[in-house]
Amino acid sequence: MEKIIEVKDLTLTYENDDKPTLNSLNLDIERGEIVTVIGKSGCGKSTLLNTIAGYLEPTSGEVLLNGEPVSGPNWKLGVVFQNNALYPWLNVADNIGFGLKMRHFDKETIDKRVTTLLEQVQLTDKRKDYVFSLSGGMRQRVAIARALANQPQLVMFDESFGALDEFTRNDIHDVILGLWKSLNLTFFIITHDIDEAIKLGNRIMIMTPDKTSQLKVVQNPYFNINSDNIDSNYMKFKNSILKQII
Amino acid sequence: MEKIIEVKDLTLTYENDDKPTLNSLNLDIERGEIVTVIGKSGCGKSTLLNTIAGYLEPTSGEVLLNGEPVSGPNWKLGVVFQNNALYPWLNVADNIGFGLKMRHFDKETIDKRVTTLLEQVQLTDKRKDYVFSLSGGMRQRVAIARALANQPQLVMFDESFGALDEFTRNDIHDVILGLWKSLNLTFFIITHDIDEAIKLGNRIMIMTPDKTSQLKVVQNPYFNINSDNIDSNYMKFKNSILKQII
Amino acid sequence: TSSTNDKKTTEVRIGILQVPNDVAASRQLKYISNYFDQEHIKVKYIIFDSGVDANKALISGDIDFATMGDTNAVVALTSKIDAKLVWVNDVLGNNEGLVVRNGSGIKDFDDLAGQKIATPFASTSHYSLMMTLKKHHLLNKVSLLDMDTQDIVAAWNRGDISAAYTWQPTLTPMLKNGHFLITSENLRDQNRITANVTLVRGGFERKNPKLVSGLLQQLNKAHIEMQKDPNITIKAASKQMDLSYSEAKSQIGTSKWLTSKQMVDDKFLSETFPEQLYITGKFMSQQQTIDHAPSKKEINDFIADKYVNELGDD
Amino acid sequence: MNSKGKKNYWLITIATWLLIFVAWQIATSFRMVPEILLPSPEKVVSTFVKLSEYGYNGIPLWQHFLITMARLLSAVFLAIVTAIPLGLISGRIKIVYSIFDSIIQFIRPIPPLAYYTILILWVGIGETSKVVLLYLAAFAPIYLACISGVNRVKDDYIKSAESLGASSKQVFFHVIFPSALPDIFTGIRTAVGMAYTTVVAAEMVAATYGIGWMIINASKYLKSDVMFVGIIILGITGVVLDQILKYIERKIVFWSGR
Amino acid sequence: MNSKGKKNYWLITIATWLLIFVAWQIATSFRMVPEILLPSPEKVVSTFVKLSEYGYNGIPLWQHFLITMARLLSAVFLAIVTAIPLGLISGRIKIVYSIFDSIIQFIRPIPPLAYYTILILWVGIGETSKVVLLYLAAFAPIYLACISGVNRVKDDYIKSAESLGASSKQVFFHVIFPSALPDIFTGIRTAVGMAYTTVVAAEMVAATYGIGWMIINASKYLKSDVMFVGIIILGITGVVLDQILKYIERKIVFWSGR
Ligand SMILES: Nc1ncnc2c1ncn2[C@@H]1O[C@H](COP(=O)(O)OP(=O)(O)OP(=O)(O)O)[C@@H](O)[C@H]1O
Ligand SMILES: Nc1ncnc2c1ncn2[C@@H]1O[C@H](COP(=O)(O)OP(=O)(O)OP(=O)(O)O)[C@@H](O)[C@H]1O
Ligand SMILES: [Mg+2]
Ligand SMILES: [Mg+2]
Repeated sequence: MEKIIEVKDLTLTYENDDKPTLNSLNLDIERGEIVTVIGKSGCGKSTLLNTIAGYLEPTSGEVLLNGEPVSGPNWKLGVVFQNNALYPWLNVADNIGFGLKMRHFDKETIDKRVTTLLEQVQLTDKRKDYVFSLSGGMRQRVAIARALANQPQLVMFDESFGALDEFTRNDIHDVILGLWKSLNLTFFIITHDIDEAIKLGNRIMIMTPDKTSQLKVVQNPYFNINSDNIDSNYMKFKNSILKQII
Repeated sequence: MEKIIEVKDLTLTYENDDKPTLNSLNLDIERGEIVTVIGKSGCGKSTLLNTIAGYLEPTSGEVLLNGEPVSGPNWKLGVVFQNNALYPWLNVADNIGFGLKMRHFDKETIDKRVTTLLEQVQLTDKRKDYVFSLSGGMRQRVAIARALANQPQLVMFDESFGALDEFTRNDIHDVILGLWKSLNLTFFIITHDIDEAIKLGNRIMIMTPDKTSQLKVVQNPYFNINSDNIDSNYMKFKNSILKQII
Repeated sequence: TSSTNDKKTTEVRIGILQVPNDVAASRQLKYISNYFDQEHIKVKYIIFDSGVDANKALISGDIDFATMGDTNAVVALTSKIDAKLVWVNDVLGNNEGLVVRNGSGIKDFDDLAGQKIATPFASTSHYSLMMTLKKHHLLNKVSLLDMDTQDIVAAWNRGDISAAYTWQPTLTPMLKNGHFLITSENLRDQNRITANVTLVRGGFERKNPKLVSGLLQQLNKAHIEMQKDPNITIKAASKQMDLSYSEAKSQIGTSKWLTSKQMVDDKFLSETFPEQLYITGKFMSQQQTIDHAPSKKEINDFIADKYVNELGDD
Repeated sequence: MNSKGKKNYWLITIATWLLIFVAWQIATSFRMVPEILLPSPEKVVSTFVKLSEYGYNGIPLWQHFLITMARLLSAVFLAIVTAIPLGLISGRIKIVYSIFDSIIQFIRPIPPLAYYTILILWVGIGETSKVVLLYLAAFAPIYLACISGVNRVKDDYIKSAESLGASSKQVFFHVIFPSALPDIFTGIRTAVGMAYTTVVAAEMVAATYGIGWMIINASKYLKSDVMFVGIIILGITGVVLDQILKYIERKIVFWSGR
Repeated sequence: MNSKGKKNYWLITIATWLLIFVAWQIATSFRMVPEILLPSPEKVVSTFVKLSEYGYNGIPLWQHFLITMARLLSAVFLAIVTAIPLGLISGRIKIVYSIFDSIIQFIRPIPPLAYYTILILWVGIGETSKVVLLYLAAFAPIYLACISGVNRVKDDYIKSAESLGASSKQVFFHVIFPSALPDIFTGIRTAVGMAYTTVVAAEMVAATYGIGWMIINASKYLKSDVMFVGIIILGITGVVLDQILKYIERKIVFWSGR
């Protein structure tokens, strides 16, 4: 499989901090997979994402995107934040088209791509609405569409669904998996919900606060499974992950 | 069993609203039980809690506490909110002792009871700390201790744990169940997490937005069960609840 | 206030202008303090920048006496302030005048047309300027600027204005690169008199006529002294105002300090000056600066000349 | 707060004003206070009518009003076009901030009247000094609001834009500026308030028209009726101005607070 | 914002001030501007020393300073003790709000100088009118801050207190008041700023001491050195005052913003 991201011996120490938050960390992300990351609060999940996305410069080691070092934020790496960071002064269509506009695409191309994305996230009728009139779930769908508009190589989510209630979250999971299947996308999803990590991840990465150098990667038998078909081992599997986290 | 709360034909219509939010609703809460309430956002869970707690006056019907109508907020009905509503200008001990102070208990009694509560929620060493220095989980424990200080007949939680991450939430669940067992308390817990509703509720109440008059009450075989012992039917049970909600 | 009703007056409050006048001289010469000490009354002086503020203080009852230009006295009269005019401190001379900048091309009054002329509104200078402009049919041909004296100097220095009607000490620096077109002394000669006067608050006057006489007697002493030997008086006034002798002398200029005897003998306070106030009032009301022209009767009621008449016998 | 029973509270407000008016009428009709301290309502109204018809000092009342507004608004306009760029850049670039902030913090609290004479010495008695005085009063609020606006821009907004391919310049114009707009508007409203408070001071020197000048001039002749008319005009204008600004604010930063 | 490489930015601030000082020095040394427009730094310093030693108009400089501060602080004190109760009650009780709010909204924007004469006619030329003028400038900011503070009290704070057995009175004193405190402090800081801006105006009429009076008086004699000393004193005091208030604020409402 083709490697999109290679994280090599990545160490990140924050300024004024004595101990590194990430310590010689290694990780590959391959095209078409969904990696979910789970770990306790403060273990360094966001730090890892920020480094891959180019917001933070590695103290040592490197992050490669298609073999090239990441030297800063890049439209090829999309990010969706927890509070979706949609721009309230723009309507839904303009939010989704924001990246394309910044990259000087012409109006027609933008319009066309926005229309397609609106269909894909089922928000065609909200095109001209402003963000404040949308529900939490709709906002997340707009944020996802915005991140996809640039057709990035990898889309990363930083606990993007944590603020949604369980039912809305389920809907978003379906949107994510639907897009993944139809568009052959690659996702990197940080979560603190084990069920979510299991449901969405081809691979589940467990991050522990003390020895972050060792990412435990778990192959996930329950990926994308219909919840009616879950067997009695599901709870055991879930518990085994829970125990590794603590 | 002794009925603490009787909700009789409760109808509540908000001002400027044409349809009632709660419609001829009936519900009893017995001493020593934990009732968990689950339902979609906007179905009226908080409205029900606000009416039981005396913050809202029923449009028709009534809420009885020990056979007497509830005519306003009352120290016998404790409430814990999502954002814990702890007072940032008071330290942990003063927050917990707030209700007793308002009710003119003497300083010694307050001190003694606060000390006991701090032990029960395992925060003895945080006595003099201010709320802003505590983690989310600790804050919720202080909020629970504060609600218990008055030794209320019923303690109600309105999505109190929704903002906590899964691991902290598990800890709080243990605190809740621990207190329930040792002090023989009665709880009324609103949640939008089905696992939480199953874990914490002797009885699970399902609220649907359209016909709120009919509360579906489900007997819960998995109450307080150790997650290692969960059988293959758990997921089926969970799914059956999920389907009733939608 | 300290002088209400039955209580004995224990303090007298005098509103003063910061100029070397009779009040300054009699203060320095201890005439005033000696008199009031002997009456067991404290004297408090309150400085006002203009009669405008002094009038406000008379209304609010914060002062008992106030010295001001006669135009402000007319304002006090027409605003029905409970006060009486009891004294003429000085009849203005060349210590007020219209200065024009050298080299500004203004040689005669007609050259003023189209110019900016500054003056402190509501002052005697303002009135004198307006009278002059009217006489030369320039009233609507110049733009008048209402400025305090310090701002006039600033504007003059910057060259923002090339003419101003104002008084000493402001005139001195302006005369360095300017000259008089007309002074209040010229106007006086043309029978357009302006003067600084003292008003007494009605409530005080009715209750303490003796104190009014007493104070005027002290001021009159300075006037007599001034006419006998100006040097002593000017020196005293200069010392009081923290000025050099020559500064004080030029600030006093040709203003006249009439003694009570002169005021009586020349019928100054009973005829000449009321007539001037009448003209002033009429002019000001034409200018709509006051809402009605005071009648001769109003003016006669306003001027309480009995005190000067008593003193005049001395 | 109390959702049970909403009364028509504006009736109480109207009643309050009626009460004030009646008390004023009574106090003046029965000569309880001298005319000069408190002119009667009729007198104030008739003075207003007179001023509107014949003007004050030969200049119609509405011209006094317009010139005052013109001074105010041109000063605020100048403050807006200078303080917003400087404030936004200061908020973003620490060096610029270090250069300007302490100077502005130093000048800000100084009462305008304290330096008015110096200002006149520097720029003269014409319109310039008046507008500059108002400008100085209006500058700091906008500048400070911009800085706090920039500092409050959500980090995620900037990060998102960067990941979507925006350059630094694009981030500045397409994210930072609109993000800070609600704060900027609050700043502009404060600035108008500050300049408005200074309007009378500005017209105290060498003016011959303007509502502020009219009040000052009337006070020299103790015309309390004119002063009352002027004060009431300033009061009403102040309220109206703020409402207009609030309206514009709601239209432009419609998303704010939602 | 930028976490890479933090420079010592205060060095830039110091450099800026040094530059201003040097420019000032050069401009005056080479007589590029007349002394009266811009007195030289030495002159300002020596005037300051002279004023400190011999005083202005016979009164020591520190006494001028203290009297101004005394006027300012007593006005602010009066505003605090009256505006806080009225504001909190207005925020809580709609009827009280309906009575007072529109009056205060009407008076608030009126420039203090506009009504100073009326005020003097009413309460005289003594300390009262000066303090009342400053008081009126300080009142509205505190009042408005209290109302917005009360309106922003989290509903859950009040509900919790009620469920914990607090009476309405207890809710007011133990929940609403402390909740609104951070806003009240912001209001007090604004109020001090507003009153401070008015300090020179207040000392313009019939004063014989005070820094504001000193500046006005010096301006009559075009003593620009004294004016500069006064202006610099007002500038520094303004900054120090705000810092002191911020310090007190941090101590008292230590929880705010955390
Ligand atoms: N800008 C920063 N400067 C210094 N330390 C930081 C910074 N950001 C985060 N940290 C620290 O680094 C550690 C990891 O933080 P990080 O935000 O990556 O955790 P996380 O796993 O995303 O937690 P959460 O689940 O709460 O989001 C924490 O101890 C945090 O305090
Ligand atoms: N104060 C109010 N006035 C009018 N309508 C209200 C009010 N509060 C809530 N509602 C409406 O009543 C319905 C029920 O609201 P409620 O807050 O009880 O729902 P909920 O089940 O608690 O939702 P959530 O899970 O989002 O907290 C919603 O449609 C809501 O819009
Ligand atoms: Mg994180
Ligand atoms: Mg709710």
